[in-house]
Amino acid sequence: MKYSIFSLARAALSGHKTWQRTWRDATPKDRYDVVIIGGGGHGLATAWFLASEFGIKNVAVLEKGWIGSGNAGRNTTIIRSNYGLPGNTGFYELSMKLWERMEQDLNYNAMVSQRGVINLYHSDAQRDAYARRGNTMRINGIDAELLDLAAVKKMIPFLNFDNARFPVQGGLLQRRGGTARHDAVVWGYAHAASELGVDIIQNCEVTGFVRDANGKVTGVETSRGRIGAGKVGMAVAGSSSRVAAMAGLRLPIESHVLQAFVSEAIKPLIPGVMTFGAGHFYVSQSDKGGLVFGGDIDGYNSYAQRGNMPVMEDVCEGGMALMPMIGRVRLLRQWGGIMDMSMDGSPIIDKTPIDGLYLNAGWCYGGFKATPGSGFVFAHLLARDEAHKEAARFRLDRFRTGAVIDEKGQGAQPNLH
Amino acid sequence: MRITCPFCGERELGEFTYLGDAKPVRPAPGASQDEVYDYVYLRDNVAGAMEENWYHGGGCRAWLRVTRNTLTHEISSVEPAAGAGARQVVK
Amino acid sequence: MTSSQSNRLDTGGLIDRSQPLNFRFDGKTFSGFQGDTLASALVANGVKLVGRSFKYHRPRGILTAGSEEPNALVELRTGARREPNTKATTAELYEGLDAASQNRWPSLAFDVMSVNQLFAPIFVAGFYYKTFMWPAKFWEAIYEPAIRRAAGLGRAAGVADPDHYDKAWAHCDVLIAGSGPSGLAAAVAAGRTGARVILCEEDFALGGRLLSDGGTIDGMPAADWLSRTQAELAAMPDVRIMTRTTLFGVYDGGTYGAVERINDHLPSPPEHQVRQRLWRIVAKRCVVAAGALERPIVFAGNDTPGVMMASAMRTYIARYAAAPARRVALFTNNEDGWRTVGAALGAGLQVAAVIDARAEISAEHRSLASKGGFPVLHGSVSGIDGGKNGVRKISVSLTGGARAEVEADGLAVSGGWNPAVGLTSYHRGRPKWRDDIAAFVPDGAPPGMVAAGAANGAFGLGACLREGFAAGAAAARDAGHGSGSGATPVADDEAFSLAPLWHVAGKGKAFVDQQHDVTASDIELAQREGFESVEHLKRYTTLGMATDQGKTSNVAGLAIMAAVNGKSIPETGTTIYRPPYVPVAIGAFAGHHRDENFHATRLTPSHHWAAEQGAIFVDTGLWKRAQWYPRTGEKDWLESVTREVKAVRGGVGFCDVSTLGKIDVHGADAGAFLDRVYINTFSNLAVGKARYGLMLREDGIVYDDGTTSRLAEDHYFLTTTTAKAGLVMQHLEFCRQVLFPELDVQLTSVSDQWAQFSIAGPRTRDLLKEIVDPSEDLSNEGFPFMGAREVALRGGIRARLFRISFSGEMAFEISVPARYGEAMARNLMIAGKPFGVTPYGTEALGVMRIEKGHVAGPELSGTTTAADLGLGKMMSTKKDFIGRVMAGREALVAADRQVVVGIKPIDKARRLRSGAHIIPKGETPGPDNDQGYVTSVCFSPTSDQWIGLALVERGRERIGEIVHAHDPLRGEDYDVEICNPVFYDPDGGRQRG
Amino acid sequence: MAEFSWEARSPLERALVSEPYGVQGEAGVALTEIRNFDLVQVMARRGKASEMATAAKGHFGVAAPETPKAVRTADATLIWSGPDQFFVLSKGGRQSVKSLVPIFAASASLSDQSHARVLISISGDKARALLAKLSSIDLYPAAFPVGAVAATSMDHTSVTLWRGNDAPGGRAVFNVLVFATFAESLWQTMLDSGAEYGIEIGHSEELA
Repeated sequence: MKYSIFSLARAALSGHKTWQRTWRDATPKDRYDVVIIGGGGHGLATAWFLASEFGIKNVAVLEKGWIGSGNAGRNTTIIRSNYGLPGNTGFYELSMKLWERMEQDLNYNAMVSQRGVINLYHSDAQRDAYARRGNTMRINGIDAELLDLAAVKKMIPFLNFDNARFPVQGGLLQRRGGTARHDAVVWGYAHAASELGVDIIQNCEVTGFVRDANGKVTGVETSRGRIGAGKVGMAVAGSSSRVAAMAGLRLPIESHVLQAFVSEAIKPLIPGVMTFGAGHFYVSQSDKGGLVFGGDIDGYNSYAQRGNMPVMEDVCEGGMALMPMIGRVRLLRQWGGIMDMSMDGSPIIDKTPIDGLYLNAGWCYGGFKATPGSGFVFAHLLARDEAHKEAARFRLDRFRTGAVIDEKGQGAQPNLH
Repeated sequence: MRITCPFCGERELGEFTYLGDAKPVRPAPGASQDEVYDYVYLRDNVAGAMEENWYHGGGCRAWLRVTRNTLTHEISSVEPAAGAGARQVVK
Repeated sequence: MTSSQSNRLDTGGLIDRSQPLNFRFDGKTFSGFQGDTLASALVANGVKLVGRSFKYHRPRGILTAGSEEPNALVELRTGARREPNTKATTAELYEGLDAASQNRWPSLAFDVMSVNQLFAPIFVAGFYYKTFMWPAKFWEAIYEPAIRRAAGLGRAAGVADPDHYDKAWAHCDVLIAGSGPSGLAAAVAAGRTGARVILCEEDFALGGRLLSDGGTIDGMPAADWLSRTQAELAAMPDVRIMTRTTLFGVYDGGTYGAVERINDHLPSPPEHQVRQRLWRIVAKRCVVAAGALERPIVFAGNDTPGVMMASAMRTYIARYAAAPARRVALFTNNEDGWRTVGAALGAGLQVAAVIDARAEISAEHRSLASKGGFPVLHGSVSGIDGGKNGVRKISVSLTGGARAEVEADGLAVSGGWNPAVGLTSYHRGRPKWRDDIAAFVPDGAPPGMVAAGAANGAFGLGACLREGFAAGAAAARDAGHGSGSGATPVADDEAFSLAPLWHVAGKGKAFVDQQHDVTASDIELAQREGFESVEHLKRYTTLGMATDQGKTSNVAGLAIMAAVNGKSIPETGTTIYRPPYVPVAIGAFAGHHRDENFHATRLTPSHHWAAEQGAIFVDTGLWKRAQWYPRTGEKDWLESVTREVKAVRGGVGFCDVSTLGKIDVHGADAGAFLDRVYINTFSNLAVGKARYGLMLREDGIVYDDGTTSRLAEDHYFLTTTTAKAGLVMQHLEFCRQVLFPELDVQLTSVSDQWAQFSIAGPRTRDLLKEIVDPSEDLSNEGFPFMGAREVALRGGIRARLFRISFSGEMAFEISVPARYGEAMARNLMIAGKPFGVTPYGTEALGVMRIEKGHVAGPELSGTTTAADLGLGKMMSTKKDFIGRVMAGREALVAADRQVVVGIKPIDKARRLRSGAHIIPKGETPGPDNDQGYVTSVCFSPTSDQWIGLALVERGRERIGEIVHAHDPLRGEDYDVEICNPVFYDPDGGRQRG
Repeated sequence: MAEFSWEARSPLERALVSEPYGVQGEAGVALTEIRNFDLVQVMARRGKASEMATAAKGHFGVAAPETPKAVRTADATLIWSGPDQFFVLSKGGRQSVKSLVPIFAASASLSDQSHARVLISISGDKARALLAKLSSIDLYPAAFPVGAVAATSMDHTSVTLWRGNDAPGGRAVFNVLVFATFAESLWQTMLDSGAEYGIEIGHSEELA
């Protein structure tokens, strides 16, 4: 069913009784050309690109709960392509370009809103690091501007410029960055993929892999029975190690809890996305009016999907340090997601050593913004058995060879990325 | 979270720093690149009880081996690192 | 007094009529009494229209009397203290209170945005996902700004919060949430054992529902029992009662979060006091006695001002002596709702009718109805005739199909009670369904926590007291206390009969989530479109995501979803419960840590002296460091820094370098230990000598560098960079305690023990001769380059002297105990006066290190190897050390790595900037020829031009090559020559001289 | 030849102003800086904890604390500072690092911390209320009795906190050793935290 203001108006006449399911409630078939494990943004996007770009429509997406129940539904909704290292830069820009056409591609309004992302800097060293990164972006054809203090003041006059412990000196601005409505991205891909014939199967937990005599993966065991597959793609960030372990794989990944917070809805206050450079705080304001913000991961391995007070306090301290006008705004809700923290802070999209099994994992903080790009390059890998050029560095063996992509320079210490 | 330091007693999370899985053992000198790669990079990433290295940097500066459930955050044991020191107040 | 409090009852209530208070709402002045909330005062003044809803801007009144309020939200206070979305039901009245309604324009009564109601047929759940897509660029430009403006409820102040906040810790054996009958009984039981008890109550008064519903306890009126109990608790030294304090979350290890609203009941906090305090309470046991929340029944027009929860209506009448209506009707599906009838009649109000959804009512209630002269209608409310000024007429569908109408100006609604299961569910626990009360109750709880009373589904007063008392006693016992004295308080158990009713089908909008305007038909639509999971339902319709956190709407919403899905309520399940229990000011979470106090500040030993000299300070981590020392007449920093560099290179200068991390490494195996943590060897360092060392991470990347001296056979003095001081200490302790426990090594931070100064320049020795005791041999032979030993200073103190150089000059670093740091700076000025001694800051320090090609923070970026930095030869091949094996990986030894080189502009007048990229000359910049970047730059007074260090692909093979510096961010493009990174005195003669 | 004077300056010399702070009236808290002390960290050599204990007992006449406690000797206070280690706090050079070196030559490493810390003593009716804002330690009288020690953090800064002998009138006295370069910052935080109780400020040369 085509969505538009006209279809809405028509449906209104019938009291909205004519709407169909946003995606079909599929029953698993015996076999698919490709089975994607994980009905989050990445898995659904992969399925949609397989169907729409690579002509592979006999595809199932298996979701153990409800689609979008993982990190797709618990992030801070930021999209950006302001990365500084080869591998990341091109990939995230590919993703950004796909964000820019997503709604028309999917016929679903995911509220992609390019209101800008600014990373504030507070020291010369930080400015220099942002200059290096911004120039990388420009060399890769990505928009970036280095703002000085006066320009920041003009753009965001309500920051603490007067008595800050670490005064703002300027910022790196990507105007094309912004936010998107995270749940709608999931529903949009589900809707569009389903229209192309992809089976989206909820409440279907993968419990094991089916292997042939050569060790090749030929299907999956699930809570809804065995499902055969030509190829199996894993897109289960947060659970990557657990699912990989069913195939006997150990990964360079740890699971950590990242908390996020939303305030009560208030009238528009904050124009785009801001990151504080002297503490752990980033914020945007949703269309509904809530300040959506977050900071660092709690710092210990966790699958609990909830965090503790020190980080919550640390994040709010950052917020108050940056903009003391939010003191009387109330925090409404806190939640936690499980981050697939890789050993260099960058993702892994690669074949695995097991024939027929493909891996999309290790998204760290970067998973949401990568959604369309990840889907596209993973679909490419699954369809063609070779890496898309913008994902060629996201190899699983890069830790063995040393060709790591370490934006933060923290090494094999996931909780510092 | 609160961790009972064997030397200091029960303390709040903010006094501790996390390093990670305590199970991998640093290979002996002369180990192959593959062995060291495994030690440095590969993780079981346990969903359940896991032995971990924590540092009581905001307290007595002892490194601790903490057994903690990553699903519930429940801590079932805390032992000092081999070289942390001899005397303990809390067994 | 400008208003008569038209709806104030003549007698009764817990308000203090001797203390009248004036307040303003939407610019109009009213009066109330001490003890009122803003909501009760508005009720007392007959104000019915209080707010506008989120989406349709429908007129809304007051639904509840507590923190579950979805509708009566106001902007409280004005100016910088304006607080959006404050619940009128929890705002205590104070003299001069100023509140304004929100989400309306131009006025509450006439709100232009209420035109949205006309579009309501289109503005159904999720409508925005289906439209606003064409043309694509209209989203940011037109659609979204309009949506954002329309949404959002109240306005934040927009300027810095002038009030202060702080945070504190508290510890107890038994923590109790809530001071209703269960909570008080628990506190008494626990307190009598001698346990340390903290009781948190979000209200300003203790008592919970006792304040509104009264009752008889231990044979006395509830109010008497309440005062007796309060007195008993007050006399217990280890019982702490915290009113105006909400327990909002439970975290691991028995840590609880609470917020105390210390001064919100005053116009502004008294001097030196905070507005609110965040408490982290560490409790061995916790009793959740947070009560239950009455839930609405969803029917058409249920959002009309004047429709109110039945229990809230009793609260306004009994506790506040304020009549929400003159002629009241009750719509209930349970026994408890009937109490409101009693309260209304007792206050002399008319009861128009009781609409009871149950087939049977008790004889007692039948006789009450006949005595009170009002009809009991068996059926349901199907519609409301009324508007922004309140309810006028109530349509009733009678059991059997007939219809009736009731004229009333207020409708009390009771759909039963939902235990407050938030706290017990915050560790992702899911409550369980109990059919007998048609409600979710806790099913387990985080470790150490138990629910009691209404929070546990026990709704009778007697049961609440018994459960609370038992839970308090058990908690104290589990926390290690014996049994207490005294008996369980006794009260009757009221009957509780309920016929579940969630939604009355009918024409017109029936609201489930009143604040977010989620209707019953929205839920049906969501189901139709496949959003059947409760989490999908919540996200698609925004049910339960408003500032009331779904307290009155969630269960009704999922009950309706269950019905349309043909499933039971427990099958349908709940969403995950998320803290905080009530919204908490962000300022409280930040506490003291804002503005200048965001983080601690570290000051060097010579800080105040440098400040006297007029130094400009720079933040380096937590440190304030002297960046340069401007002199009168200097036009900019560059002029000052250049002077400082020249003064050092031409004479002598000094700089406080105390910020370097300093670690005493003691023990018989100290040398062997250092051999394992550094890539080079220290066990063979002679006593009295210093050596530059480089550490790797285990992944083979450079971690830190610094000079380490051997002061005795078993004592090394190790220095780290300023940035990594704490981390290196942690790393070394890890090596000592975890990796190499067999070694005899002791580590102590002595960073703060020593004030350390670098003294550099050709006249350094001359200066030192003035201040060092003449018996010390400072000659090149007596104190050679890289020498390190203790010396006596004139005037009687001892110092450590290290002949090391960062600047490339003849230089020493001198350490004195830190309290002499300021004297040292003064004495260096005195000693150096004949030689023109010049204090220099971190900028000059940086200039000289770049001139000398020393790597620092920008090069030690966490991605460079020793070889990248030109230090590959330091890597010992004779021993194991941290990082050795991984440093040999193919990508880390690849020939095309970016390595440190020097660069200088071809145009000598050109300024360099860090962050520019290096592109082969003549090529168009692109990802494939991006060969590196500029890491550090300075104006070199020695070279009289800008110079820099850069990381460049195969750089060392390309010395002399002209490449292009590309800096599109700053619109700069220019050629530079790749050169040796050591610009100054490459053979090192000066530092050795 | 110039003359050099070596005046030792406390890191709090400028920040500490000996006059009432905060709310007027009777002060709820007294903050006193103790100046000019010797502080030596004694750390057992690997496997030599018992030898260290013996040496300490022989020298001080009392056993050095092996758990988080502070004990008084005739002319010093021995304060637990971590596993197999303790501080020796004294005045007037009576237990300086130099004098202790021979005592522990065979059993422990010594590190002079005399200048690395600032010592602040906190007392008064509201001392616990003030400290509750800075410290996560339970200072309830029975939980933290006289002589109790905590190696802990305040304001994300490492401190050694111990309870000294009660002041006349039975009021608890808490001592905080804070790193010298953090001292002014922590001092300001203490003032901010205690202003609502009223603070009496002073400094002293005497150990409490």
